[in-house]
Amino acid sequence: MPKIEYANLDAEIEKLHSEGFTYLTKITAVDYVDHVEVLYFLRDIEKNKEIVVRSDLAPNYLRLKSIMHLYPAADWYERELSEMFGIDFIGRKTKRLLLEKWDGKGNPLRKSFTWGSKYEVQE
Amino acid sequence: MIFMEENIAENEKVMNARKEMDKLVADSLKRYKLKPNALFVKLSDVTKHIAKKPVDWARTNSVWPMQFGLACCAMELMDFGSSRIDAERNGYLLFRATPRQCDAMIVAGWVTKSVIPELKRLYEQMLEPRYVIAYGECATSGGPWWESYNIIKGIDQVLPVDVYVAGCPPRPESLFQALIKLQKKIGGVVAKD
Amino acid sequence: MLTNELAYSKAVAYIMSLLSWDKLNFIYNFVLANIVYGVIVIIGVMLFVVIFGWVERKVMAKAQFRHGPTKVGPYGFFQNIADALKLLSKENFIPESADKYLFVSSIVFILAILLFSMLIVPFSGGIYAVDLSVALLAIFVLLSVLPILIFVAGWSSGNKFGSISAQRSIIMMVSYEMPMLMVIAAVALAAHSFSFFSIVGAQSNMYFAVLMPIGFVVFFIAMLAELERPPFDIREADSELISGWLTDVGAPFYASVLIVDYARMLLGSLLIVLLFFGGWQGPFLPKVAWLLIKVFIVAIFIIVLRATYVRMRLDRLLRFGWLWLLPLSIINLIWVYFFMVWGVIL
Amino acid sequence: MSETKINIGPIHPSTHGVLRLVVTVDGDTIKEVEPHIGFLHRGVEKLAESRMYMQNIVYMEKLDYAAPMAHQELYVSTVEKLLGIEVKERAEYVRVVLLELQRIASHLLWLGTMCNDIGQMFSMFMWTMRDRDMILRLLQEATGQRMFYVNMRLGGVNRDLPAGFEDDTYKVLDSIEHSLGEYKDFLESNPVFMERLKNVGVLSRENAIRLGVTGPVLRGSGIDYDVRRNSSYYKYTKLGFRPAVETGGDSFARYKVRMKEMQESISLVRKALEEMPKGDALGLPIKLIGAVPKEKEAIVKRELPRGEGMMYMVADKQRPYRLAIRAPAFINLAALDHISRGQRLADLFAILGSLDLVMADVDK
Repeated sequence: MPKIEYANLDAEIEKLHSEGFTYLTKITAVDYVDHVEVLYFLRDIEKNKEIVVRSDLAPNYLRLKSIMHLYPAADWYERELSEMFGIDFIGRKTKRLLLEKWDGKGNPLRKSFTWGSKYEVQE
Repeated sequence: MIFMEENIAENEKVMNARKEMDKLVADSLKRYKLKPNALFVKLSDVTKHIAKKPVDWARTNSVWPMQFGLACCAMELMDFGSSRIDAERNGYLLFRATPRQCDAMIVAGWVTKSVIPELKRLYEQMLEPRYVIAYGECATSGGPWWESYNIIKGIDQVLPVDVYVAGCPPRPESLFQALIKLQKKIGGVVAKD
Repeated sequence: MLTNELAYSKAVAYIMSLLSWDKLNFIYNFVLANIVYGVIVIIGVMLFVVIFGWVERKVMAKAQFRHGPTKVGPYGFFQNIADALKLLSKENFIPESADKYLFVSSIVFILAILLFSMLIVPFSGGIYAVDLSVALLAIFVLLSVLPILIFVAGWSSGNKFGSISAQRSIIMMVSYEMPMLMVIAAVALAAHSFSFFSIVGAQSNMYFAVLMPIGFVVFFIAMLAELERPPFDIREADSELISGWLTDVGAPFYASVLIVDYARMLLGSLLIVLLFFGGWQGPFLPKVAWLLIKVFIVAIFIIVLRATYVRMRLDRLLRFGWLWLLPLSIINLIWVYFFMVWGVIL
Repeated sequence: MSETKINIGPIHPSTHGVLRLVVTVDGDTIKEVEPHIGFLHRGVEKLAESRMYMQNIVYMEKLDYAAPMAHQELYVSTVEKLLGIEVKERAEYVRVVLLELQRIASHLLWLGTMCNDIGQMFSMFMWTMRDRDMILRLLQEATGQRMFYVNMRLGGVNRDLPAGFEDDTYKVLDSIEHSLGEYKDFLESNPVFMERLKNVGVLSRENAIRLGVTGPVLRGSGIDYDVRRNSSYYKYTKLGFRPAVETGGDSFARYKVRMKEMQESISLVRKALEEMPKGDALGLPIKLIGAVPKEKEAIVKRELPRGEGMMYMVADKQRPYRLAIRAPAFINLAALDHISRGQRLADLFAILGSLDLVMADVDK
C-alpha cells in the first residue's frame, strides 16, 4: 500500500471505512529521526482483507485528526500514542493520561529519549 | 604443600581454642542467671514473659500470607495455593483479602514507580508483627527490567524485607521453603528479631 | 440528727426483710446452677468451634483434592487454636474514621448474644439451662437481632465497603426472615407448643422433616441465609467488597468473628436437628450422643455446600425469597393444618 | 439518585494483576467504568530497541505470563520473516503441539479465576489449577522450564520432544477431557452459576467490530474470525481446525467459546502428534552478531489465547529499530466501559472474568 500524503490521510480513512474496512487492528508510529511515520492497520472482517495506511509526519508538527468517530477502538490507541510519541490528536474528548501516574517526563518511544542505559545505541 | 598443611593445622588449633572459650562463657552465664530486679517489674512484662512461648508457637504455626500478586510470579503464587503444593498444610490460610488480618506480604512481580504508594499504604495497613517476602527476581532486584525507566530495582528500597526468593519465576516449592524460613525467623530459631 | 438515724434504721429493716432465708436459698441454687451450666456451655461451644473449624478446613480440602492443615498437632487439629491465639496476639486496631465505641461494642454484643442463645437451646432431656415455654420464639428474636448488629458494626467501621455490606445485611434479612418464621409457626402448630421439649416429644413417631418436607427445605435454605453460609454469604462477599463489614476489623476482633461464625453454625444445625430430626431420640445410644451425631451430619452437609456452590446475587436472593420461599412456607402451613384437623399426628 | 464513585483499588482479589477501576455507581447499577492502567508499565518496546534480536525473547514471554509460549513464538516468527528463514517441517508440528497445550493451560487458568471472581467457587479454582499443573509438568518435560520456556529458535525449536512425551500427553489429555466434561455438567447444571453469566455484559455484533475486540470476546459475539484459519499458519487448516463461534454475545457465550476452544485444542494436539513427520526440528542456535535482515519490516499475526496478537518490526543492522506489539488484552479492556454500562455492580466482576485480561499485556 503506497504511502499516503499527510493532507488527504483522513479522506483516505473515511473512504476505506465506507468500503467496509470497519475493524481497526492497531495504530502505531515509528520515529525515523528526520520524520515520524504513522501506520493504521485496517481490516474487513467479513471478506478477510487487510490494509495498512501509512503517512509521514514532520517531526516538529506532530498533529493528527482523531478517528474516534469512525472507530471507537481508536480511543486507547490514540491516547497511548500521544503519551509515547507526543503526537496530539485533534477532536478528542477525554484528555486524561492513559498510563497511571507515570512520572517520567518526555515521550519514551522517541529516539531522542535516553535514560542512560548501558546498551544505549550510540548513533 | 607443607606450608599449606601447617596452616590448616594452625587454623584448627585456633578454632578449638575459641570453641572451648565459648563453652566456658555459656556455662558461667547459665549458673548465674541474671535475675531482673524484681522490685520494679511491670505486670505487662510478666504476662509477656509468661505468654512468650505459647504466642511464639501460635505465630510460627499460623502465618497468613496476603494477596499481593502483581505479575508473572502471581501465577506461581496461585500454584502455591492450589492442590499440588497445598499451602494450607503448614497453616498458611489462603489469601485473606484485607491487609488487616494478614501477617506476611508476598510481593510477587515487578514494582513500578506508580505502584509504590499502594505498596507503602498496604504495608502500613497491616498489623504489627508483619513480614515481607520478596518473591522472584523482579521484587528482589528489578529482574530482567532492571534497566527500565519505570521500575524500582528491588522492594528493599521501599520496605523492610525479611526473606528473599530467587528465580524468575521461582518454583512454588521455593516459596514454601521461604515461608518455612520465615516461620523459623518468627520463632527466633534462625535469627532473633 | 434524729431523722437520719430513723431513716438509717428503716433502710436496714427493709433490706433484712428482702434477704429472708428461703429467698437466699433460691437465689443460691439458681445462680450456682446456671453459672456452672453457663461455664460448661461456653467451654462446650469453644470445643465445638475448634472441632468445626478443623472439620470445615479438612472437608473443604478433601473436596479440592488437597490435605488441609496437617502440621500443627495430630492431623492439624490445633491449627485453629494457633490461628486464634496468633490473632489475639496481634496489634489491636480500631480505624480512626470509625465510631470507636459503637464499633467495638457491636462485635462483642454479637458474640454475647450467640452464647446467650445457647442457654435456651436444650442439649438433651436432662441437660438444659432453663425450660422456657416460648423457647422457640426467644431463639428467633435473638437470631434476628444479629443482622442489625452486623449492620451497626459494618456501618460504624467508617469504611465504604463496610457501609455497602451493612446495607446489604439489612436488605438480605427482609427476604429470609419471613419464610423462616412461617415454618416455625407450622412446627409449633404441629407440636402444640413452643418449648423444645414438647416439639421433640411430638416427633417420637414421625420426624417433622418427614411430616412437612416443604417446610424442612424452606427452613434449611432460610437458615443457610441466616448463617451467612455460601451460597448466601453476600455480606462478606469476598470478590466484590473485599470482605464486606470485615474489611476494617482488626485481628483480635476477627478472632471473635471466627468464633461467632462457627458458633452460629453450631446453633443453626442444632435448631435444624431439634426441629426437624427429632433431637435426642434414638434407640440405643444415650440421648446426647444422638443429638451430637445428627448435628455433625447436618454441619458437614452445610460445609460441603460451601465447597460446591456459587454465591447468589443480592437481587436474586430477594426474588427467590419472596417468590419461592414465602408461598412455599404458606403452603406448608396449610398442609400442617390439614394434618392437625384430620388428627393424623397424635 | 446519588451517584457515588467507588474505587476498586489496584490490589483487589479479583482484578488480576494491577488495575484500578473507578466505577460511578447509581444505587446498584453501573453508570460508567474508568479503568486506570499503567501500574505494570515497564517500556518493553523501548527496551527491545536496545537489545539484539534473540535477546528480546525473555521480554516477549513476560508480556502475557498466562501463555508465555504463544508470545515467544509470535516474536520468533517475526524475526524469522525478517531474516527470511524457513521453519522446518517437523518443527511446525512441534510448535503446534506446544502452542495448543499452552492454550489449554491458559484457558484453564481463566476458568478457575473467573469462577473464583463470580462467587465463592474456590473449589473450581483448585480443580482447574490442578489440571493446569499437569500441563505445566508436560511442558517442563518438553522444554525444561515451568513457565518461561525460551525454547523457540529461528526455524525450529531448541530441543526435540523427548522420548516418552507422546503417551504422557495422551494420558494428560484424556484426564483433562474427562474433567472438562465434568466441569461442563457441573457448571451448566448449576442455576446460580447460570444466573451470574446469562445475558450479563452483552456485546452486540456491530459493537464488537466497532470496539475492535478480539479473540473469544469477538467470537462470542458471533463474528467468525480466527487467525489460525484466516491466515492459516502452521498447517492448522490441514489439521482440521474449526473455530468456535457463539452468537449470544453475553458472558455465557464467551464462556462457551473458550470451553469449545479447549476441546478443539485437545483434538488438535492429538492429530498433530499422530501426523508428526520424522526428521529434525532443531532451529539455529542463538547467535547474536551477524544477523543480516533480508526485508526492511515484518508484520506477523498469531492467534494468542486471549485474542489476535500482532507484531510489526522494522529492521536495523543487529537490533530491531522499532517493535510495535498489538496486545489483545489492551483492546478488550478498552471495551469494558461500553459492555458494563447499566449492569449491576456485582456483575462487573463476572464481565471482567469473561474478558480474561492479563495486565502485563495491557501495560506493555
